[in-house]
Amino acid sequence: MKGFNLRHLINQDSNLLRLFIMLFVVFTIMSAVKPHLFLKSDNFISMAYQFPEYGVLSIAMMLSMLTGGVDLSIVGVSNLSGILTAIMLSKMIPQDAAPGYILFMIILAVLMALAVGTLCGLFNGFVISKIGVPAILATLGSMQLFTGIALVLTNGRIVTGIPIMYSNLGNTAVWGILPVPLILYILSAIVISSLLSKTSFGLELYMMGTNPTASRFSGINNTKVTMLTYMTSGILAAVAGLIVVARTNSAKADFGTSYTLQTVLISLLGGVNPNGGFGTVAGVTVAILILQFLSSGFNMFPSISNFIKDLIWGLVLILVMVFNYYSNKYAQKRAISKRSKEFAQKTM
Amino acid sequence: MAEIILKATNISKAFAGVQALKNVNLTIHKGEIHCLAGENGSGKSTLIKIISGVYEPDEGLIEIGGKVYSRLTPMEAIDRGIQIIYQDLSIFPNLTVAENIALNLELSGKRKLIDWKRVKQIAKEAIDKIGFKINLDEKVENLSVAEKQLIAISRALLNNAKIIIMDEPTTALTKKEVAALFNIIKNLQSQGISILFVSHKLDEVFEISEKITILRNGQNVISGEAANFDNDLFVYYMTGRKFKETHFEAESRKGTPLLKVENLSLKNGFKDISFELYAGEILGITGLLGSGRTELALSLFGLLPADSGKIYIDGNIVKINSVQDAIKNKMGYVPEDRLTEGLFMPQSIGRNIIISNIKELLNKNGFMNENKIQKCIDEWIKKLGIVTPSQNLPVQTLSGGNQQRVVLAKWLSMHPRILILNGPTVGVDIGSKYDIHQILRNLAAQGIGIIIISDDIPEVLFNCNRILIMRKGRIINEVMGKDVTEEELAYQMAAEA
Amino acid sequence: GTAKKAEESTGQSSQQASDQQKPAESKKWKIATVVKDASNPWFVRMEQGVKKFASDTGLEAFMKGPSKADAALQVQVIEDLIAQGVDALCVVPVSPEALEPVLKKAMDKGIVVVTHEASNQQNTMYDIEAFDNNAYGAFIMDNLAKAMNYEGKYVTMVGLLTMKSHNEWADAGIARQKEKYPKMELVPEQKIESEDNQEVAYERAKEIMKKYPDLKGIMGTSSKDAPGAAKAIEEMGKIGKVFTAGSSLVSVAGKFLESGSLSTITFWDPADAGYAMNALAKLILEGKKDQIKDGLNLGVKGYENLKLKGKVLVGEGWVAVTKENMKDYNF
Amino acid sequence: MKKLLRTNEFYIFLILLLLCVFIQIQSGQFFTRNNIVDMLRAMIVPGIFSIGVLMVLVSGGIDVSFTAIALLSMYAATRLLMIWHYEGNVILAFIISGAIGLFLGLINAALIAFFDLPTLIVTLGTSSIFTGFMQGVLHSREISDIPKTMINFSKIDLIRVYNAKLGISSGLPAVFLILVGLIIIAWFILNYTMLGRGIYALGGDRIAAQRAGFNIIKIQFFIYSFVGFISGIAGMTRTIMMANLHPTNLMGMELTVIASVVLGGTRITGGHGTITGTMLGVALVTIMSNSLILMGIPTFWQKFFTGVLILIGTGVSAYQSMKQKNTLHGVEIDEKELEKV
Ligand SMILES: Nc1ncnc2c1ncn2[C@@H]1O[C@H](COP(=O)(O)OP(=O)(O)OP(=O)(O)O)[C@@H](O)[C@H]1O
Ligand SMILES: Nc1ncnc2c1ncn2[C@@H]1O[C@H](COP(=O)(O)OP(=O)(O)OP(=O)(O)O)[C@@H](O)[C@H]1O
Ligand SMILES: [Mg+2]
Ligand SMILES: [Mg+2]
Repeated sequence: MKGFNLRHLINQDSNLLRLFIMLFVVFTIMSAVKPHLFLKSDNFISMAYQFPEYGVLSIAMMLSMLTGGVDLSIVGVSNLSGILTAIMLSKMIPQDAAPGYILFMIILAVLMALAVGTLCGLFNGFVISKIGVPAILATLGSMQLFTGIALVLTNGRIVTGIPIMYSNLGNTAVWGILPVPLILYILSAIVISSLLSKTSFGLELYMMGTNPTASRFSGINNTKVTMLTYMTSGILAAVAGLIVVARTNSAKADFGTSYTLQTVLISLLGGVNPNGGFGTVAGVTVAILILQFLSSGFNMFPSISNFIKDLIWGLVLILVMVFNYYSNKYAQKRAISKRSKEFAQKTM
Repeated sequence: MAEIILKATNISKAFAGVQALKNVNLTIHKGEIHCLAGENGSGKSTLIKIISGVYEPDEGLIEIGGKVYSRLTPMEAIDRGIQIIYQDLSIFPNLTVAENIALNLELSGKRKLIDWKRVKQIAKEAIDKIGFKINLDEKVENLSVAEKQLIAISRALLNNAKIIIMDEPTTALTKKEVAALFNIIKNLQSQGISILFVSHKLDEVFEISEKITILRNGQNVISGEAANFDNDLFVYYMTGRKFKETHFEAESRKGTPLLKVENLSLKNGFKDISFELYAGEILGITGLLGSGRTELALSLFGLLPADSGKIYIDGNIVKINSVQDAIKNKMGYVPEDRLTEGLFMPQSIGRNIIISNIKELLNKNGFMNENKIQKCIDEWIKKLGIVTPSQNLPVQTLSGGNQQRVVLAKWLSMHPRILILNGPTVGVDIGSKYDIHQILRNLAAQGIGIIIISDDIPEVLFNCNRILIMRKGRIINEVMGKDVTEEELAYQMAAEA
Repeated sequence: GTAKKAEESTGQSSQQASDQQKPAESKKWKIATVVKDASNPWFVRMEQGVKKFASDTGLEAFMKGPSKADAALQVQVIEDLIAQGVDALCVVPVSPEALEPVLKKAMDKGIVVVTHEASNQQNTMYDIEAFDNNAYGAFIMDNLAKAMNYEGKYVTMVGLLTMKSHNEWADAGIARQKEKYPKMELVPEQKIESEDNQEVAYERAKEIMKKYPDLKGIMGTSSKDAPGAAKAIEEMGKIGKVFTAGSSLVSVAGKFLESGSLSTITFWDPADAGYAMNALAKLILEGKKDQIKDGLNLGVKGYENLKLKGKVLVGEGWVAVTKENMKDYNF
Repeated sequence: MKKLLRTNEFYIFLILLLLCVFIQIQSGQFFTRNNIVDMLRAMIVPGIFSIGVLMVLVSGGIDVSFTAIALLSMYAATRLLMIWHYEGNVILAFIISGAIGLFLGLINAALIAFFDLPTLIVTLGTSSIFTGFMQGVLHSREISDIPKTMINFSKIDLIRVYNAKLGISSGLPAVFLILVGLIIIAWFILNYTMLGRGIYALGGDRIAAQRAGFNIIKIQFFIYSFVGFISGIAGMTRTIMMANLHPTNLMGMELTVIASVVLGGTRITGGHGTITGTMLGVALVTIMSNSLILMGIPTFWQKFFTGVLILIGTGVSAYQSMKQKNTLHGVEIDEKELEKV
């Protein structure tokens, strides 16, 4: 497990270290100001229920941003696959079905949701890499398309009547402390981070995101990498959709629309380079935690409106970036003075 | 002695972790043609950037026309008559030829508005000066490297320049164009303009320069009249080493050719190309810009699949419609422009080396094998002598020569049987160039078939046992490297049919 | 009033097992009102009711809501409030179904849950409705029909196709027309989406009036629909030829009532609803559940004689405002 | 002619024309004076925004904060006028809103130019800050009784056309002139000033621009403060057009505007883009989204069709330019059989 050695990770990426510091600062402030509320285990379990759905979406967003693109359709994909799951679970299970049958149908519905996510992602990848539409436009269009299909399927109504067995998944915690959505987040994070750091696909993705021309000249199949990336993003969006269905016991065409820009924000804070090529699941995860601590922390102040949260969140993003700027400068200066000393000794 | 027009004294400059210049001096007189030489990373470009105000020196003074500066802004430098032609040309791909030529002049003239007529007028006069014809409304991104270079040169000639600095101005020019450029340089000299130029091509240095300043490791080595140098001395000062160029001789060709090409044609690229490449050979393909040589290379490597014709490897017909096909057939390609096509500049040296070979470095379960990867990277950094403190540094921290070695390492790490190199030593210093040539010869000796595409005539002459000459999209002749002279080769490349 | 409050609290706190060790007089229930979207003037108005309740009773009553009407965000706000251990939640769900799991969690933890605008909510103790949705939709239609002189083509407008109450009102309105106004005719578009945005409502109204030059009525449901349509009617010179009626507030729609481009608006006062929810929550916290039956009086206008149907308490209807009586309302 | 076929604008124009003809066939209502005026009216606000977006994209950046700037400056300006009980000329409303927008744009500019931060990060961050400030600190709310002077101005029409057949009249509000004015100014700046060419140069090659002597910091300051200013104006324009202030309705529009500009041929990677193309892109998106009912697309299918149209619109031009890029025209082949030398 040397890949998950924290020290190793932090050394690799000074941005991650700064994010950890930021997380620690937020944590300390919140704990100091509201110790009896923030430090309660209930609070942490509650947060563990909350962030997985947009956490998984953030990882999806990060993937598309690694290619140098963006995927604005993730929420659309998530709702579309959620709706299809919900329709299947509510319409195709008779009232008196045996638990075994229900379980079978749930597994089937989950597989179908993942298949829908895969198809949507492949569609995005195709439009971007084969037709050459810029990602921001392609996914803006497909977002409307997917949401449109969801609307047509439901006539805008909410889909309910999902078996308790399924919605329990979204609202129970294993051993009382590990909510199922959290487990799904951790699984997605581990899978994607191994995909990125341990497979040739990951390496090819990072390289293509850095310089698509050089990657073509190096024998990377840009089309394939792009398709696979958006496909993975689509699958993750479907996973998020499955979590939302379980969490809300329903599905609707417009759940979570505010997550789109939020996930971009998280990715950027997490150190993903908007031009592609750089970014890690670890960074994004810490960014998610910072957001969740801030968000839950602020809900502890009745007098602070949720809008202040937006303000603080923007400030955090910009402060971290400005801090990065200065610490890079400082690191550079330090390196120079060290080198010139060595140089002076050498030439003496 | 003519008046001193530029004097840089005790210039020092450090970058993150690198002392690029240490107490460097440079003096240029009026109307002098001065060559700045040194290996890759010796500090030439940095010195130029300081003189032109792009970088601020850590220490030292710059004196221009009697005025002393501890730092210059680019605008001041331009105002004082310093014009620079950068190696990367610094032109705007999205603007037209006319704008690219005229904008700087208009900027330094502090103009706020644009008079398009005037812009075109200026541009037209400028290109007429070097006798170069081009559509002034064409976007520069649609032009070839040589055309871009000519644009950069015409632009520099425009401003009321006292000194024109050229960082490797001839890398992408043909012999003929170089000769034309030298004429222009001499013409400028006669008008009292000084020229400072960087070049790695020995013959050019001696043909044109009057004075030579050599840097090594960011420090002055020597500065003096060109007449006091000869080739060997010059190379020795630069590198501290001595080289001897010999002709490359391949083992006798036998058996089936490694690669055989029959009647390959591509619209607007090349026509009826046929040749054979045997294992252990270094085959040169030379021709002027626009002769189709690069298109042919791209086509062989699957980037521009040919319209018709056949390709055989080991006597078996193969289809190469993509780079993946080429790699499957164990071909490697070192591209013309390493910055955009060859390298992932902000990524680590290690990643750059393994990227084309990654499929070979996986475990059985499909994950990357860290040990194998580490070994592979270490092996090639060592074999090719890439100078770096760590493989984790971005490639952009390397000098040109070392960057080119990384490109080579990328392809060699996949153990190619056929290696195609397009301009393998463009912008690489003499020492590195020699080293790269030795590497190629060793590879050939190990049975790899190598194709060098280059218009650097000595390069193909000495390093290729056989040379194909291309003109207007066709192969017009085949010669043996040891049987021709540089002049003959140059004549055949250029002669009008 | 402090003494009385203290007395009340002492009386009830014994029922809250977890609070027994606390000194009785410091017991101040924490009641959170969670709305759809805190920036909407509708809920800004509701907050006044909540504040009034807080100052009337001295309890810690406050309002929270996501910055956008998004069910997923609302769930998160409620999660946080549960974690903080509020005593009661008064919720106006973006989507009742989507909140079922989280409200169930709240009730499992012993938190009192009261809802509003969610007559089908399962996991709530009581739901308060200002009125019956079907009756309200029918009433809007009655107003529109009267303005149209009971004849001509009309269309309905909803905020979003995904907004439940809007769609219910529109459907009820259509049903009413079919039943009572045979000379009126619904155009094939049936429902138009205004995205709960006055400018979109305006653009859509213009478009539909171009498509059906003989269109005579636009029934609005979202508070942006009727004013948007009224502006289109005004600008296109169709006052007196095309009519609109729908939900809105005087502060938004007043000038259109005045100009005659808007016939009637209907609404209920969100402040009263907010107050009523909190009062009901307090009643439950006090353990006075036995008082909750037909005829319950929460001491707020319109909620003085509630009808109980299952878990749903239905109030006394709505307010209809026309040019004549608009002066009486300042919000 | 050949050159025309190579321009992006040509294809967008073609698609636009096809769309209009399709709407005309479907409804018989497209090419009426009424409808044209309505479409022009609907283009005003996105049109103004798109000018700023064009400049940012050409310079190689991206700005997603312009709607937040528009809302905050419009809200603050209107509130100020209300506090002052201002009754004078409406120009002041625009000036204040524009000035606040300019100030907010300067914040973006400073962060971008001095700290060299990626533009997407900066503007996403400030966008969040600006809306948070407006809603959390200023407690923004919908205002219907905006100052009289603004209401009065909203009633001034430039043109009013009457369609006797439909009995409908449509007006083009005076604020249309703001759009026209800004188009002319931006067109002039981009094409006839050094500053404008600097914006293109910056987007084409940043380092080359620096070396050529362009003051990158100044140019960036200009771009982002100009966008701020324009956004302030757009916000006020919108409020005046609706004669009603809504503090959040513009949110989410940023993506649509960016999409229209990119649809108009502006490259998201910088360096390329024209005012003509941009306006065509805005027209395409505006007409499409305001004609779904006329086209007879059922309400439930409208989102779906919007998606399809965006994908077709972008797909056609993207495919064209990809094909163009992939054709060779470098080598002049000697077609005769050559005798060997
Ligand atoms: N911007 C920079 N940041 C960090 N290091 C730099 C930078 N520019 C130059 N260097 C370092 O300074 C040293 C001198 O570089 P310089 O570009 O001047 O070499 P050069 O003589 O031009 O070499 P070449 O022959 O390759 O052109 C090199 O070691 C290089 O790595
Ligand atoms: N912005 C930069 N950051 C880091 N290193 C840089 C930067 N710019 C240049 N260098 C380094 O400076 C050195 C010289 O770069 P330059 O572009 O001048 O090429 P060069 O030295 O002229 O190369 P050659 O002589 O081989 O053509 C290289 O090591 C390069 O990596
Ligand atoms: Mg150099
Ligand atoms: Mg160089």
